[in-house]
Amino acid sequence: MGDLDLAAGSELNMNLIWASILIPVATAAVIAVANARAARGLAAVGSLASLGALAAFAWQFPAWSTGGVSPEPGGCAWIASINATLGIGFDSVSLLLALLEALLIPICVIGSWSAITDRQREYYGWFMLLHASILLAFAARDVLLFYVGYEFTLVPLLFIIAIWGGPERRQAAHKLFLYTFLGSLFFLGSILFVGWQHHASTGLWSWDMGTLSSFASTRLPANTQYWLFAALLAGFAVKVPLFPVHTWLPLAHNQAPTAGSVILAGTLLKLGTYGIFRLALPMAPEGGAALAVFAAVLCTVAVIYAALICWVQTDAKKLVAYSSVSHLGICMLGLFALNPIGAQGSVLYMINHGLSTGALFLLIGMAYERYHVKDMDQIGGLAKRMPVWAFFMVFFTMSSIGLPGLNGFVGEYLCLFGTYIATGDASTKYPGLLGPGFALVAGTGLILGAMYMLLLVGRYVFGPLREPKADSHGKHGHDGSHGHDAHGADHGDHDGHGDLTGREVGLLVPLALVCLFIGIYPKPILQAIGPVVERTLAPYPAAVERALMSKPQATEAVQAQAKEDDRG
Amino acid sequence: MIPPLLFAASAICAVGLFLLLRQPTGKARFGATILGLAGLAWLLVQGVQASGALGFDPRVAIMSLAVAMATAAAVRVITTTRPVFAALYFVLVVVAGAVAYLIMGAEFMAFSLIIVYAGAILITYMFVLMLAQQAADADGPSVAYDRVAREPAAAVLCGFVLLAALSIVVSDARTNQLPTAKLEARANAAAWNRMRGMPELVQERITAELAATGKDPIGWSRAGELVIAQDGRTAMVPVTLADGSRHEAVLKAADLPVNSTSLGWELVTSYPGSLELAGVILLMAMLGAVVLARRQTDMAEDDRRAAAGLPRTNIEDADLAGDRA
Amino acid sequence: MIAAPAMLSSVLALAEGPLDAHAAPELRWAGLALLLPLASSVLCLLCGWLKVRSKLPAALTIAALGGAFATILRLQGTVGETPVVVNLFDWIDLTWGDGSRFHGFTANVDLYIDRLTVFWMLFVTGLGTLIALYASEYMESDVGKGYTRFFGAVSIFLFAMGCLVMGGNLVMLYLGWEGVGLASYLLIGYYFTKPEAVAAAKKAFIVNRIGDLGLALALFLIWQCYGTVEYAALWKAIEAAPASSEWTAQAIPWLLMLGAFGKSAQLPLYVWLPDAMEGPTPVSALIHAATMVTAGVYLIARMFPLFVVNPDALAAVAWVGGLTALLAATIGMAQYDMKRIWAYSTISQLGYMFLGLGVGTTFGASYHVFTHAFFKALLFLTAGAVMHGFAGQLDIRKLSGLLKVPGFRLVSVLAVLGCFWLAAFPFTAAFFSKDEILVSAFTAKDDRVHLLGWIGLLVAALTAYYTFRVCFRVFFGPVKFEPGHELHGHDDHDHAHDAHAHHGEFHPHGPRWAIRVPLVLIAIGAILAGWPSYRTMLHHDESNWVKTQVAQSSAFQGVAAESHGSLDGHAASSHASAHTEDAHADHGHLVLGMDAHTAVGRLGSLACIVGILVSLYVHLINRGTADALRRTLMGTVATRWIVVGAERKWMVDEFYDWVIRLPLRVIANILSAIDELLLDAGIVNGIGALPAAVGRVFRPLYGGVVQGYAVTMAGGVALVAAWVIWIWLRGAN
Amino acid sequence: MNPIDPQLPPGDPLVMLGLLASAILFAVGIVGFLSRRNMITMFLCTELMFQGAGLAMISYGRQHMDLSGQVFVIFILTVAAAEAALALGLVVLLYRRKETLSAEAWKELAES
Repeated sequence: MGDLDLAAGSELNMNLIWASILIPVATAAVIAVANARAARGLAAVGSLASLGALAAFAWQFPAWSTGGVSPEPGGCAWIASINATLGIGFDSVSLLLALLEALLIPICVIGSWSAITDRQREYYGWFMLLHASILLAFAARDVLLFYVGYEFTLVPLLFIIAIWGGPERRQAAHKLFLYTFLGSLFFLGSILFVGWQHHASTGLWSWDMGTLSSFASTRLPANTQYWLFAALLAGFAVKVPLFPVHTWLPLAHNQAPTAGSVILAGTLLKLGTYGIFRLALPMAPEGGAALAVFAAVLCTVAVIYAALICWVQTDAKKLVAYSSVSHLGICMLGLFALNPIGAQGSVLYMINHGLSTGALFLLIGMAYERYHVKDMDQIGGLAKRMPVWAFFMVFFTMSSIGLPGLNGFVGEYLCLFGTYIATGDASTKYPGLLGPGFALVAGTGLILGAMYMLLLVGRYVFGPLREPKADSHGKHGHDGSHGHDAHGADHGDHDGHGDLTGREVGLLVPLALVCLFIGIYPKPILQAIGPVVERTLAPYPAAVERALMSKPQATEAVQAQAKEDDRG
Repeated sequence: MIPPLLFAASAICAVGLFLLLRQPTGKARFGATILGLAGLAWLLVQGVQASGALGFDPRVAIMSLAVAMATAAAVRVITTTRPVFAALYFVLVVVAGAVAYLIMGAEFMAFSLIIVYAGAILITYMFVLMLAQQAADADGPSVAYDRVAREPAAAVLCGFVLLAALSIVVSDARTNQLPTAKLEARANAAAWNRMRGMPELVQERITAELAATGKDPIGWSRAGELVIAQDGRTAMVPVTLADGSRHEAVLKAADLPVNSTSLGWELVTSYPGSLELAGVILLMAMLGAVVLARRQTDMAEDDRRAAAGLPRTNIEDADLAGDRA
Repeated sequence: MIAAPAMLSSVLALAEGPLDAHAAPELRWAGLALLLPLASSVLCLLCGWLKVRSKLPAALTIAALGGAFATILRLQGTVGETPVVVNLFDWIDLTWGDGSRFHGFTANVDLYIDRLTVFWMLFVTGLGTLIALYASEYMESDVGKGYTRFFGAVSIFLFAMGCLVMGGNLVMLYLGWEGVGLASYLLIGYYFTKPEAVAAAKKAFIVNRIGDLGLALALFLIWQCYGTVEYAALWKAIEAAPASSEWTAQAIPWLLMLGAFGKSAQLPLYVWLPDAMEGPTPVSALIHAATMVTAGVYLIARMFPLFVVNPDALAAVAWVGGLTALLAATIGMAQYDMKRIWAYSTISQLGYMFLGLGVGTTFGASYHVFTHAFFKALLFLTAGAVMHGFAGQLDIRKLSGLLKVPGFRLVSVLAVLGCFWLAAFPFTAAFFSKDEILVSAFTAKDDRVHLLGWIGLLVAALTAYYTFRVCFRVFFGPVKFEPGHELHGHDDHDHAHDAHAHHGEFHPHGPRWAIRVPLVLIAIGAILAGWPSYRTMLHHDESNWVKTQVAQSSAFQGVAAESHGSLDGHAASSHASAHTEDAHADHGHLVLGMDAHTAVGRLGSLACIVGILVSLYVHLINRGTADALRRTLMGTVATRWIVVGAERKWMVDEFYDWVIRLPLRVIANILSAIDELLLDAGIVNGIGALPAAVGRVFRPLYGGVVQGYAVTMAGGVALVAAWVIWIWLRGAN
Repeated sequence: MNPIDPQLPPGDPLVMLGLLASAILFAVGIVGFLSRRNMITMFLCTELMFQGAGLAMISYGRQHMDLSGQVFVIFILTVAAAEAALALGLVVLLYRRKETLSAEAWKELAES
């Protein structure tokens, strides 16, 4: 179509993106003056509207297969003095993650209807703001804007955890905030450094991701890139979280309200992985090549370490929280394989993890609403009471341990595959630094994953029915063999202990469908991810070659190359 | 003056003051006083030396005495444990300060200082002390809680680091000062200009001068503006005498307006706004003092309203716990 | 990006020979074999949703499986000698660079259909249908409770098995591999309120996962060595590139082996199968005896081209198989639970199959899989019928003379029949298949495996013994029985409850048609399974149907070079066995001075009959002797370990617990402590506490007393003053 | 002339003494304010500091032969008077609340 139409289209797209970001903000504003009763409804409507806007954008997204960015970078000035813009735009990777976010938020909101009873207005208001800031972070093409979105997520989350969380919520919230904030200072520092370097060498201020990436990857000397990558990695590793800076996560997950955990696992952690994928890797290929092994070692350790810890947890929610650490270890490992298979798997894994782990948190929260116990020593065998819940539990467990045919498999498998073939030989066009050893060690994560996840299912879902003695139905507890000869048929529609309500099922079904779709027909998503990944990894084969020769690019060489770029 | 010596002197003063603050008794107290005074003396001597004054000057001696007195009294103010004595010593400080003012040629300020402080403020303090001391009277004139100074070390440290710094600044004071001659010239110019604004004073001075020079002091009239001489020490005013003859009346420094006059003139001509502000401040202070010192009674809101002749409301007292006295 | 089909055809362009698959989009209907079970599983899910309280799910499943069976039958008629590849839809299709070899990873949902596939799917779907029919009655007490769940899982299983067998690439195979794992997890854990059942299910899944890891890694390696994971292209690549000696190529068979051993319950990963008997009996019959556990055999047969180039791997397979057969047989001799005995016999028979694979006769192995599927299903189903009738009683010491119990005659007769098959009684189907394996063991070129022939014979004797131990104990002798207490190992079993509640004494109730019909059909199948061999034996027609099926697949590729002398794997099978004879002649391989076939035939029959006679005496004629023997063995320290070991299953589970699980748990606890105490509480919180510590120093200043704040202020002033002094001094000198 | 550095004009010892005295008074005032508990004494100490300031004004005024110094002393007096009035009012108020003049009786400034 003609340029004019294209321009018009991009204009429309731009508006759609802003709509999806601003609708939640407006909703929050309305909620602030609405009454508690209306707040939940408003929040649901607002989040759904935002989802609709984003979906409409995705529907006419022109760059699904090209890997390009749409709408074109650029945007109205924001901080004119340093030429920071409100530049937003999606490429397929960020759009997929944003869609995941937009899909999860309504689920979180509606899922909180029964869980949150006090101070509902603040709650839903904060949630809307959280949504807006996450979307902003994914949509931003301007690193400063990205930083704003990235950081602002902490504020709503802080309140959500600190007000509606569990018994140790204060500590959890403080730790979450301080820890991740500390991390993102590294990130801020390094992007400011890059921007300043850009200004120093070109005399222009620019904060556009593409510009800065191309600038940093070509102009900065190797050792600078090394430190740049190290700083960015340090910044994002906290958010991911990578071993050993993961300790804020279990606490936060364990104390957060259900919806908080869902969104935390679903998309907030992805901000870290997305940051590494979007900023760290493209900006500093030399550094990435030099540090890939180090990072991969961390990931591999995380896989085993967290998996083993999961295995001895008795708190269901904590178990799933630690499993996030393990899973994201595999995800990052695939990214640091530095070849398309691993990277595509990694990006897909981000989405899968958001879906399945988010759903698991949702399910645990639903059981928690009924029993107010998460400790598997006190509660178990709930399949007897809640067969539908049990079905979904098993379903998402299988998706989370990577059962083929469900979403988890494709991503996990491709991550390991990419790691495996990331050996020095260039026959795959993408020489790597990891190789079979890493894949083997991380692969044991599959076994361990099955071990702890089936432990969760075996104790929490299956086994003899164990209910907390405290509640009025204690007489059924602790003796499966009786408990339900009486109640076997009617699945305990006792007050509060009934099976999932229609609302809850309605929340889970979409997630399950998406999981199935990705598992059965991942091709469109992989095709969408592919070009972006190749674009991101473009500078890597050369860099990895240099790293293999352990002869990082000399400064002057870079300068010379820069000269040529200037001429050409 | 040499800073290290200054610091040494300040340090000695500090130690002395510290010892005094720690409320030692008998000899120790005496020794501390001696130490403090010695440090003070050294400080003053350095000051005098630094000013480069040669030979003996009674004014300097008196000034030194006044300063010493003020300092000693100030120390007593903060070392005595009896507020009443503190207040009295403060009077002493004020008096000594006034002496210093006098010697430095600020007569008006000296006397207003005495009047305002010793006469007004200190009396207020006394009244407050009487109001507030019943409790203290039980256990003697010195109140229990203030028998021992609080963190004297920290206090003295802060104070005397500051003193050292100040003394340095003081010692620096003259480096950016104009040569005395220029200063005098400027000052005289300013004074004569001020005098220009006071025609009847000029009239009077001319009359006196005519009389002094044996001319006819009656029936003369001014024939021109007051002209300042080159050196600025004198000024000429052309006058036409009664007999029509012209004459240059010469006014000398002694004819300049006295301190209070020129001060008042300066005040109303150069600082009228500030003057107004000062008035406002005083007014506000008065009102504030009235409001603060008003005895508030514990009455339920309703009772207050009743007392004020307003209709009663049915507001719970709990709501008003806040604005109870 | 180059789409997968294009890529495939580009590979196929330079292909010739019987192994060259050609894309056959017209055969898309073959996908029904996968689609129907999937559909029925979805429908079962819906039934569960709608709380259907009838046998509808069973009907749906049976219909779907029957449809799948029909599809396979039609396929059998259609598929020729050359494999065909049917692309259903694209699944994983990554390309980069120019998308050529090593620049792309393609794993689509394809079907790779050759005779081997069809052969396998035939008995999988056939038995699946029959056993589903059986289960429709067997599980009826669960109608409205677990019924839908059960049949849904069965459907999932058959779908996954279909993917495993018919999948066109290794990722599809992996999909099926894990899918059957899921199904068996769900079905073993069917009675999910029983802790043992849940534990068994978990064990099965995890042990399988170990094998799956091997399979996955092998898959990676295959891609790395040959640039593709699709069979059609892979065979070409293997043919193109002769056996490379670098470790990657060498490691592939070993990793595949790991996967196969996990799924087919071989040493050292067999421990999950006996526990898997916690599941309902039809499940044990279908999944843990007939079909799923043979997936390992299928894998190795399918991947045989990768094995033939690696004699060491083959020898390892053979030895593992042989030893597993022996070990399982010894354990089976000392068990009392009927289902467990059959479980160990399954392991033992699977050992036979791997032995066969190891000595290079994929035909023998597949043939044994085929025969074994029938008679083992028969045995399990009869056991299930007994269990069903006697309220879960399975202890062979508490059941006797069922032949005379009204309502159980048919079942008993069929069971005895099955026992003859399992014991490989001469001229039963199993006899021929076992014979094939043992002959190859004796005549294999690789001298390292000849000993296995004798071991195989020994195992044959043991098998005959413990098989008829069960047979004589349970079905012959005086009628006496006591009902089980476990009530189908399942507390939801209402009618069993009633049985206890209402009338104290127990009436065994015989099975109805839905159980009898499948039993009879399977028995007929078991008899007919021997048909090809009968033909071969009677009028020396060498065209053995099974061999044809197997020969025209990758399973025979390169078999020539390795085990059958000059046998040309690509030639028609009639030559094949002819050449086999020559091969024996060439080797001059005489066992006890006789031709291998005759010798093995006689020895096998001898072993079988000896075993039967022994157990006839010990367990029927004079039942006391067994206990007497046991007592004598227990009596002397030198020999008691035999009994204890055999009865305690040689302590393998305990060994694993102590050597693997326990240390792992300890480590895990340590790590967890490290994470919470050192990392989090120690380092992180420690760093977090630093500012607080600094603050605590100045805290007294801010106690609220005016002077505190004053001191701060004055201190600030003093600092500024000190700074002034410093400046002055610097200026001064 | 000036014995220490001749290029400086001869200073006025009175000015020097006055400045020193002002510094000392100010310092002593601070020390007192920090070290006494009695609120009245503390206010007296602030008055001491005022004294120091005033003296400095006068001295500088003399040094520069300018009247502004003295004018400012007037303002200082004003402020001092206002401060005294308000402060003493406060003291009385506080004394009524707690029946003591000790500043340490008041800790409401502490956060938490």
